[in-house]
Amino acid sequence: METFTYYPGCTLRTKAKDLDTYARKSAECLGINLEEPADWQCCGGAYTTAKDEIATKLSAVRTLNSAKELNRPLITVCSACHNVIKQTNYDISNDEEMAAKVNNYLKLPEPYNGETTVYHYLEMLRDVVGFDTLAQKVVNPLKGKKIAAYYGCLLLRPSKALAMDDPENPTIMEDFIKAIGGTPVIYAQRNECCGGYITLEDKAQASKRSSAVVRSAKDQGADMIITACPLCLYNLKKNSDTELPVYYFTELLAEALGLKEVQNG
Amino acid sequence: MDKNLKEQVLRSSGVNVLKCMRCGKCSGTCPSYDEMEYHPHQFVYMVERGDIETLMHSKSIYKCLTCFACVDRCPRNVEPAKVVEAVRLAAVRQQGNNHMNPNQIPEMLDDDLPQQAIVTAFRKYIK
Amino acid sequence: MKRIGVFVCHCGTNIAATVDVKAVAEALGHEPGVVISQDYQYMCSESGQNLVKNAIKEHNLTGVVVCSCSPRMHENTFRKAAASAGLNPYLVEIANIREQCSWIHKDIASATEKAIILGKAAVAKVHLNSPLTAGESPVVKRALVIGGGIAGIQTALDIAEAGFDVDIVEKNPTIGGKMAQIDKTFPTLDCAACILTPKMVEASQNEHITIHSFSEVADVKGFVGNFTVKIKKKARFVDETKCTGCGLCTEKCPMKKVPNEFNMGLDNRTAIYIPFAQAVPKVATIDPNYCMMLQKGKCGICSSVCSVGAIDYKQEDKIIEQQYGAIIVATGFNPIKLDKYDEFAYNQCPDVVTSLELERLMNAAGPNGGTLLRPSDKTHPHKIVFVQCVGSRCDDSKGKPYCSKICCMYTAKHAMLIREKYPDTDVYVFYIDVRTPGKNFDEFYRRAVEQYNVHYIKGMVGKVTPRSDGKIDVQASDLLANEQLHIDADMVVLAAAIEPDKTARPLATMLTTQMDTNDFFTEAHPKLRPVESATAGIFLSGACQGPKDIPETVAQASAAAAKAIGLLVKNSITCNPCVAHSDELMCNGCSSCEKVCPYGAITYIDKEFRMPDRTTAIRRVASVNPAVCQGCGACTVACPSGAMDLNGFSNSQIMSEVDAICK
Amino acid sequence: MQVNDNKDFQPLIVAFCCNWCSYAGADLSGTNRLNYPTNVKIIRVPCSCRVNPMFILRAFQRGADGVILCGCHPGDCHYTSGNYFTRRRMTLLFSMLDFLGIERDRTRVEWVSAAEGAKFAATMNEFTEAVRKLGPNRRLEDLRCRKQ
Repeated sequence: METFTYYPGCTLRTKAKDLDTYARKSAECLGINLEEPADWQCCGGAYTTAKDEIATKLSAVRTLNSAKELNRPLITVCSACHNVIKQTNYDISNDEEMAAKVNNYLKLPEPYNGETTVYHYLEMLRDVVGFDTLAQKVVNPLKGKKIAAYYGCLLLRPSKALAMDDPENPTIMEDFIKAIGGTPVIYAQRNECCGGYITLEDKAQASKRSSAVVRSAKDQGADMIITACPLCLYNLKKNSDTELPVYYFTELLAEALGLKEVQNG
Repeated sequence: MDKNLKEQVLRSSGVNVLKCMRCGKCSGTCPSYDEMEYHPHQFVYMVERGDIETLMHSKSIYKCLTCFACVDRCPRNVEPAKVVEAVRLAAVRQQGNNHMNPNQIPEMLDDDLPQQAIVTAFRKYIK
Repeated sequence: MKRIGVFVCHCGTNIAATVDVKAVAEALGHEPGVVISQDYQYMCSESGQNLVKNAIKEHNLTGVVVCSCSPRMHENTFRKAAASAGLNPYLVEIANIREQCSWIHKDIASATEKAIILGKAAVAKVHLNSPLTAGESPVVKRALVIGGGIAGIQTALDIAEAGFDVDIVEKNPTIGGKMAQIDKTFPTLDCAACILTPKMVEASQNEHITIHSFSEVADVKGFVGNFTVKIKKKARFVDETKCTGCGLCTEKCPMKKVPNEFNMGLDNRTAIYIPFAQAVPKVATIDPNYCMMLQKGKCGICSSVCSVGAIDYKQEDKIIEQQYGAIIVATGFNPIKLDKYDEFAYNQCPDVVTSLELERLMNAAGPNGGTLLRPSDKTHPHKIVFVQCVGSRCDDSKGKPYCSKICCMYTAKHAMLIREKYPDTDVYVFYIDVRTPGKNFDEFYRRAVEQYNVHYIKGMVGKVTPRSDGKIDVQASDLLANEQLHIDADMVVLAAAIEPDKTARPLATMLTTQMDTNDFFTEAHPKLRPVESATAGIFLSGACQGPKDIPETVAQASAAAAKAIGLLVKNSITCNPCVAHSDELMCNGCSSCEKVCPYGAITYIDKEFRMPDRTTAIRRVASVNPAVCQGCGACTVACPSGAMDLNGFSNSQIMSEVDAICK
Repeated sequence: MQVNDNKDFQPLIVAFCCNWCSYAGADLSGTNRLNYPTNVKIIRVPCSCRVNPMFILRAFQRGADGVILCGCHPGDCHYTSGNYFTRRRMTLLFSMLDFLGIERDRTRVEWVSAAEGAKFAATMNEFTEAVRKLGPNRRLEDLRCRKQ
């Protein structure tokens, strides 16, 4: 059984327990051991691209370093955490000045220079487990379900740093949907922003974006949307003028693996 | 025009604004275009001209969703979102210029809102 | 005792602005053997050359050093000048104090110091130069044209016109290239096929031209005047000599679902096919990936309907070998793949097409018989959006850094044709710049705007969202109105960047010609030798050298032909005398040099030597064929005894340069 | 940490450039007015494979602080295969220089095409800087050649 360092992030402990719980259950079923680091800190929710911002990058580096110390890849599941950690890792590997400043702050026993490999849970399914193997373990295939994968902005961009999939033509979630027996629905807005954190102060703008996404998915015949992001899920459910069920991808994964009761949707 | 301010924004963003060829694709792809007074391509151009203060005082800096659509789709690799971020930081770093007050937060919440939204807004708007 | 003259060029201010030329002349004047050291405004001018010539005569010079621009520019000029003054041309050395000194440095003191050192190195080298005489090698009077598009056809026709035999190698089953796929041409709007197909026929009927269609160049050996080329004739499973092109087989073939490349995959063809009606040669070709007989051994219908018995399922690839004096590259271009630009939804929506696909959609021989219909539902589009610069002028990893040059004009053409034929269709063109340098080009673009009311919008499309109601939401910026637009379009046309054909890179390796970082062939000089490659005997025709429209391509094709003819009319050419030679007394016949020679120029002979004790002995020693040796020098380093050396770049010459620089 | 950057040291750098690619690339960087230090002095050779390891040793012996050898990209050699010989020969030479105690960073092989003027200038800037940091080369220097 392969062991990975697993970083849940703040929201998965509270509002997005489903995302977390089913990620863990499914991993176990797939023979992957997820081990949470002893004391992790919140990643900050957003990566600050500014080169003169150092303090805001430290918590992500601590997380990365804790995985490095165990010589294990780091797995994230929340899109926002993944984005922050991946961008931090990219910049620290490519910007010597930033790496030097960060290490001066942290005074780690050994400087951290981007050694850890970061996987999103989906990448783990694709690259470690393999979608073919996953398909073989499915007991409740989601036959006939037309599922729209929602990538949003955080999973794919900036593509230089995230390097998960083609940012304009991604296939990882669609391949995941096929593996669990569903039919993927391709729609143009799948890699556009849902309005994200702006929902806090500008519901109208968030609603405009979320509605555009849900409309586009529904228009292409989707029965439901899946996402990896708690904030996307919230926006698409709460702020859209069009209704469509929205689930975490881990929920459907657990359902297909027979670890969760079948949804009505 | 404040030359130091321009230099600070350029350094902080790490963006070479001279690479822009004025195609406007950033503004063509921006999901927040209609909410912004100054649009992504204007950010790049105004920073090039050194007109930073106008941008700092505009609401536009709080409308960018940091979705990186402009960053990924820019044919010249200019990365407009990083310019917006640098201008916003220049604004909120000034004393008493936090865009959000923690006291306002409770009334913005509902039961389902993930705290991720609050964390992110704090990181972006408050120094 | 050597008598060396040094001539320092100002090159106007090009050199003199950053290098103190007087100080350079002064310093080099004190070098051993230097009897005269002068500076002059323009050494390459006639009076500058006369200065050199007179000095050679007056001072009886045995060596000349010119401190000037790169030897790649004017080495020949000064060699000729020396020769006309009676000095062996290979006693001239150039010190490059422009490209490699004055142009790259700003500080006068250090640039001058460097120029003096470079001059000293040249003086040190010229001390060891020896007079060389160039040999001659014969020229095979036959040319090879690689690529059968309009560039290759024009080049071949022009060479044939001059009375030389030409072979065209075309990888596709027919010649014609991209121009055959184009509907109309700008800025005259005449029909591309109407002007191209007569040329294709002319090429096929010309007694001097041989067309090897469905063939590829497999190997190139040799050098200018004497290339040996292997051509792979791919199995087309049809005997070209028997097939009459009647087309009965293509009608009867049961495998009808093969994407038709000629129509950009917008419709289907059969497994046995003739690409289009005017194909040359008009013979059928079987696509082995789809033919049921070749795949499963069942069918054979084409064979049974063919009245002349041309079908041959057992045909195999064939290699033919031929000698050529000159090779002309005309491998052309392709539009780039748009997978990485799916914000324009090219992979999501059949009604988002490339410009070349639009050509086929509008062509009478295209999938819709010339009526412009949407590929998705075959309805007439009422609103069409054109997007310019898709993948051109990009500084990202996805696109091309250059301007593709032709898109502005063909888009104006498309817009105009659509407005002419379907006045009820609105046409929007999103542009960054409209680039129309060319005869009657800007007038043409203005007509599209003023007469045909095409909406040109300064800005770029940022996101395309296809909808299930058949409309396509085009989100774009209008920079002049400072607005973000949403257009409900019926079709979107993407002006994809063009790139060199994929076969060009391996071909360049075979030909030992240079390419730039974009895989366009590099010309010998960007201004003065635009149709020659830096490799002697290899010429460049058409878009393989850079993006070009049809008139430019034809002009360059004829220019390349003229250059090739200039080579082919010669009975022999002067060889490069800077070739390897072996000191037979030192050679021990070990064969090390023979193994590294890429040209097979080294052979071994048994030679009789007089030994010190007055006996004779027969020893095996290396002998270089100067007509075959190209002077790379690989053998000189491989030689363990130091017997092998290279004229013009001898061990002692290079060592003396090293010494002069490190002094 | 004390780092001696040898800021004032002006290293002597000999560059061997093949006539077809790298020398043309050097010319192009001149045509494009791309700066690199005057420390670099270029010697033109027909092909990188013409460069006898002896030339490099000679340069070090006579006081060069760095030697760089530039040729066409692998596969693009004007003489088909010359740069492959170069690559192998230089690998051997470099291990010998290691043995002699010449720092690895004083020698380099770079592939620069005729179109890569910018790369040529960047390479020379970088290489000069690297050699500058190493300071003067004393290991192979023939003291009899040293200026008084």
